[in-house]
Amino acid sequence: MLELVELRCSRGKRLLFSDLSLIVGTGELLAVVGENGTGKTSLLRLVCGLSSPDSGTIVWRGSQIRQLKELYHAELTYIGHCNGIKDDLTPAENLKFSACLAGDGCSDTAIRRALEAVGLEARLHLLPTRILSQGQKRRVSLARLWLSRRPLWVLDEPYTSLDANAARLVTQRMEAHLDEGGLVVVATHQEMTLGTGSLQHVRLTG
Amino acid sequence: MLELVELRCSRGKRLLFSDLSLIVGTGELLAVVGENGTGKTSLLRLVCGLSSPDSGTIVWRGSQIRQLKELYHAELTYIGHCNGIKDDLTPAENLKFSACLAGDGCSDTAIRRALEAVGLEARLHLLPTRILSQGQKRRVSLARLWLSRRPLWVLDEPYTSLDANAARLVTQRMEAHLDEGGLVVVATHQEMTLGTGSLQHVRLTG
Amino acid sequence: MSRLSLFGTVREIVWRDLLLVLRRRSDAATPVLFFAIVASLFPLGVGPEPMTLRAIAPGVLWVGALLSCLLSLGRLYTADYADGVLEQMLLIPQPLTVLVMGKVFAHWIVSGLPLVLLSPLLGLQYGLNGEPLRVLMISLLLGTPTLSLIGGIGAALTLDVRGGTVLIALLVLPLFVPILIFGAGAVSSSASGMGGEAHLSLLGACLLLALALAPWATGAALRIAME
Amino acid sequence: MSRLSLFGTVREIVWRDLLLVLRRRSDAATPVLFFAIVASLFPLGVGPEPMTLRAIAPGVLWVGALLSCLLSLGRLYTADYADGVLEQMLLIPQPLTVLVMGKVFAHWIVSGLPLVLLSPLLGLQYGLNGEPLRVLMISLLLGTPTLSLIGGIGAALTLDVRGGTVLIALLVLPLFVPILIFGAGAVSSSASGMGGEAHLSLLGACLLLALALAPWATGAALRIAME
Amino acid sequence: MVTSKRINWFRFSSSQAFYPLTGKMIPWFAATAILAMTTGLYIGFFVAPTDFQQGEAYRIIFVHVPAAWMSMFLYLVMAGWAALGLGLNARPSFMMAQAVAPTGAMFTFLALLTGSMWGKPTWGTWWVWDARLTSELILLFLYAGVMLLHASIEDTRRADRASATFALVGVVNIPIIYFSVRWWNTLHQGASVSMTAAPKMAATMLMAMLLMTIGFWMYSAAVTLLRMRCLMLDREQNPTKKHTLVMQEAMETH
Ligand code: HEM
Ligand SMILES: Nc1ncnc2c1ncn2[C@@H]1O[C@H](COP(=O)(O)OP(=O)(O)OP(=O)(O)O)[C@@H](O)[C@H]1O
Ligand SMILES: Nc1ncnc2c1ncn2[C@@H]1O[C@H](COP(=O)(O)OP(=O)(O)OP(=O)(O)O)[C@@H](O)[C@H]1O
Ligand SMILES: [Mg+2]
Ligand SMILES: [Mg+2]
Repeated sequence: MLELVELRCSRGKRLLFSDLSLIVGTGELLAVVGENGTGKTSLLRLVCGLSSPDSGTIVWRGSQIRQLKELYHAELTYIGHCNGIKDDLTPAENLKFSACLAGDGCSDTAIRRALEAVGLEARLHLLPTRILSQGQKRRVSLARLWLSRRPLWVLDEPYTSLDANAARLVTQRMEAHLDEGGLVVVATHQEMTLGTGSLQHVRLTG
Repeated sequence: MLELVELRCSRGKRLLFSDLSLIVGTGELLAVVGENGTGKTSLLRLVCGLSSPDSGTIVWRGSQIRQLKELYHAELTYIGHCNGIKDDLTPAENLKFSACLAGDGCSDTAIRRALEAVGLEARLHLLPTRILSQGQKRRVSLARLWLSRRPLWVLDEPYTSLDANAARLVTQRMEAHLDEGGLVVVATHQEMTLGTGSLQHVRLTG
Repeated sequence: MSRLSLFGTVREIVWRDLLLVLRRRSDAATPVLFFAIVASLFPLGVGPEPMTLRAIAPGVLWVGALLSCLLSLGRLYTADYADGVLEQMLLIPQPLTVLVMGKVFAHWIVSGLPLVLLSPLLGLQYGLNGEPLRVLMISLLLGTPTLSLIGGIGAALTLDVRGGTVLIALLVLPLFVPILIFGAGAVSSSASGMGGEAHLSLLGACLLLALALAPWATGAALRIAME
Repeated sequence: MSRLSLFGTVREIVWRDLLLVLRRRSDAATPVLFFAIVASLFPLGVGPEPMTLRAIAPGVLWVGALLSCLLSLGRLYTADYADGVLEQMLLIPQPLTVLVMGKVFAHWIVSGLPLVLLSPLLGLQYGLNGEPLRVLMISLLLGTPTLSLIGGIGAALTLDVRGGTVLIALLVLPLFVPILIFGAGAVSSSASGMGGEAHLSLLGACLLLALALAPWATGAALRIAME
Repeated sequence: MVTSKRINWFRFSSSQAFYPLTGKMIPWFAATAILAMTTGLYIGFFVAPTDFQQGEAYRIIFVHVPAAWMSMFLYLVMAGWAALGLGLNARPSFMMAQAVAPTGAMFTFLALLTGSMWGKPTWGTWWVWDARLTSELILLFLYAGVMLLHASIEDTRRADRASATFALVGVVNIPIIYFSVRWWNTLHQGASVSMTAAPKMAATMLMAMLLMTIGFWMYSAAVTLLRMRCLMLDREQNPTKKHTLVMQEAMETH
């Protein structure tokens, strides 16, 4: 269970949000919405511990993430604006490395299944990622969700440059994760609708 | 008026599309749709002359673009997947340089108006673009549409990471351009709906 | 459709790149400092005897210049390529060589010119003086633009990720060799009494050749890379 | 949650970086090539008399090694930073120093090890042989990892700084100097008959110091850059 | 918790406590500096007898040595503040580090300058690639590195921490400078040489050098605090001032 306590975050002279407090329970999806530049990405990076708030604390299962450090990272899967894949490696290799390093299962079969699950035909698995289209690249980085056994997912605009088909796949995967008692924090401009799990919205107003 | 004659484009061993022929008239918007990796971006780059087709020709106002070269560039505004802005320059400077180089009007007032038109408050005009959010960066690169007097616009997924508000602004701008007798070629995953101008769809099936 | 003049375009490009450098005040200073540091490294390795130092001075200073140019070349186009600015530039209503000239000129102003101005100081440290110093400056003045021009080709070639042209990119490095030989040669021969005019004129020839060929080659390389 | 062992993590990271280098052959070849070129440029710049050459050999070879290491430092973290891979790596369930060790080790394999293996050949060109050659190799073997470690700090510090390469050079070259002094010192003193053990042990000490401090400093720098 | 500590530190350091205090201190430092330096120079150049081998040239020692000492000492001070800053995440100590740097660089340059001025008569050359001289030159580069790194990162908080980390790493150079005279058989005399004269003369020399050192010390304190005050005003009033200024000027020149 993830708890944000009176978070305050400012960038430069600009105050993005202050005393933001909320709780995300198991099986719950937190949709962070708001106009461009209202601080969604900043919030998500705080939640991952990639940057630290001006004040306030983030608590995961009763202990502050600042203390947990690597232990917290082991609970977390983050997919940002940036795909975080190497253009010179193949989709399979990219996925393998990120999964192995993260400590998820990374057998070749698992990798192949994940890539197919996200809709990349086998033909593409062994080509350099460079040649893939924008949406296909996004799919490669999202494929990690099919390998991740981490309870907490933090996704920054996962639907970017995906076609309707892929978007549905991703949503379904999130729902499955929620059913297993996972938590999801997602920043998006799309309207989120879930078939299952409880949906909580937080709107940032900048 | 833009004419695509029996275009054939393959990448590696993969054939993306062949004998694709169509005509985009003045005041008309061509929406290129299709799943991820079906060749939308490839097609748009062909139309800009950034890459050349396996066979077939692209004709602008009666003459092949391969002959026109720079003259054709002077008729064209292309905004790709990539924003094409410098993180270390301010939005104002970025816009100024791209506009000046393209030969559009680039007086400081024009720049300021364009940035405000796309919804970037003046506060941000003089900060380095690096600090802007994803959507704000996208806005900066789209602001060129408010300066461009070119007849032909080629836009690759303009709505990426824009909020609803900004998306509407962009659509309105396209409509205005069509009213003035401009041509627009757009690749997108969103449903395009126009209040004005004629809308033509081409669906790539890969 | 109002189009910029050739000169106007070059000016815009140069100004943009200089502004980018200004943004990071360090960038403006670093090539010079790097040059200075490299020049100060060799004596450490080689040992302090003035005789040896004066003997190797031309070689060392020239290699220093070459390297500081080389280092700053890496990002000449890659940066623009990565953030999509290059793609936009290929679409400006101007011949591509104009763009190239602009980029190279800006690069020279930042990484070449300062070295020329600093060189006499370092020359003095190595015990050069009088005529040889003058020759050193002139040789750098003629040589560094050539380095920027040739290096530009390499920078453009390394953009192409399909590996084929990578070899050519490696071949560009050796292209620096003649410049180095003539440059260092000019200084050392004028230091040993028989003036360096011959070498200097060779340097001039190289510069003209580079001016004629490099922009064209670079342009071609850029197009290939963007295909 | 199945977590990789520390060693496993390092192995993964090293393997990934090596694979990337293999994919881009130029990256693999450049450091050695650069080393070779710098080393063979000097006889050209300095002139052929064997005495001078043997005198400057240690300095030149060591400076060459140092610079070729520097040249390849630029991309050590910037590449991962640009495509968001670094962000992901900061989130792996392992201490940051592990990541750093992996990156540095990979860098050394690519840019340091080849030089060590190539050095005897170049040494011969400069008329070194027997004992001095052995010392040259050992000194490089002890020195180059230190260079990679120190260099890594600079690379991390200049991560979000435009045109980092030259700034890296500026930051780390001063720190390289002791290594250079001891390394070149070892060779030249063993060439002049009084063995290089003293210097070599100093090099060893530097390596240990770097191993102790550099990963920590680099880790800190990376966190700062990603803030 | 770290964040609140940062805030407290900032309050403590900001105008309320810091300004009046330093306001009082600076004049005293300045006065002592002037006094000590003038008397030191007087003793050094008029009281202290001529050296029997080096003649008058040796008197440069009264500037050279204290300057050299300060150059190293100030680097350690800067590194200390940097360490404190990183440890406590305390903004003001970062600022102190930044405030010290230019003075340190200045003394380093002074040591180099006087050194080579001294080198001309005694060694017959302005510059030799001797270990101590070189390592002192490197010290200058390190100072430059710290300041450049800070200058080239816009976000002040990040710039602080980055340059602090680098300053700490650079500390290794200090022992190198100090022991260089032993590691290399150098032209530059080691600690012993300077004091091998008659005891009385040594006493006056020592006196002069001591006074000069104190003078330099006080000067550094005064200047650093002064710079510190400016830095604070700068950051409290307008955190992003630095780069907004650059931007505007760039826009205008364009
Ligand atoms: C650019 C040239 C020079 C530089 C960079 C330089 C640097 C230094 C440094 C860093 C120190 C302090 C070392 C310590 O505290 O142990 C020092 C001390 C000293 N220097 Fe120099 N020096 C230079 C030239 C000279 C020359 C030409 C002379 C006289 C021939 C000289 C005489 C001394 C003496 C006597 C000391 C005091 C040594 C002691 O008692 O510790 N220096 N110099
Ligand atoms: N140094 C700074 N000075 C002023 N404002 C800043 C600074 N750094 C960041 N900002 C602002 O902080 C905000 C960052 O927001 P963030 O990237 O989290 O937006 P977002 O909600 O993710 O937007 P998007 O939907 O476009 O991704 C932006 O509005 C940006 O302008
Ligand atoms: N060398 C190659 N070998 C095989 N296939 C290739 C090669 N280069 C590109 N492709 C394929 O060509 C297609 C490129 O399509 P393009 O980028 O135009 O897609 P798109 O329609 O823009 O997709 P998206 O909606 O994701 O942007 C991709 O499917 C890619 O896999
Ligand atoms: Mg965002
Ligand atoms: Mg596309």
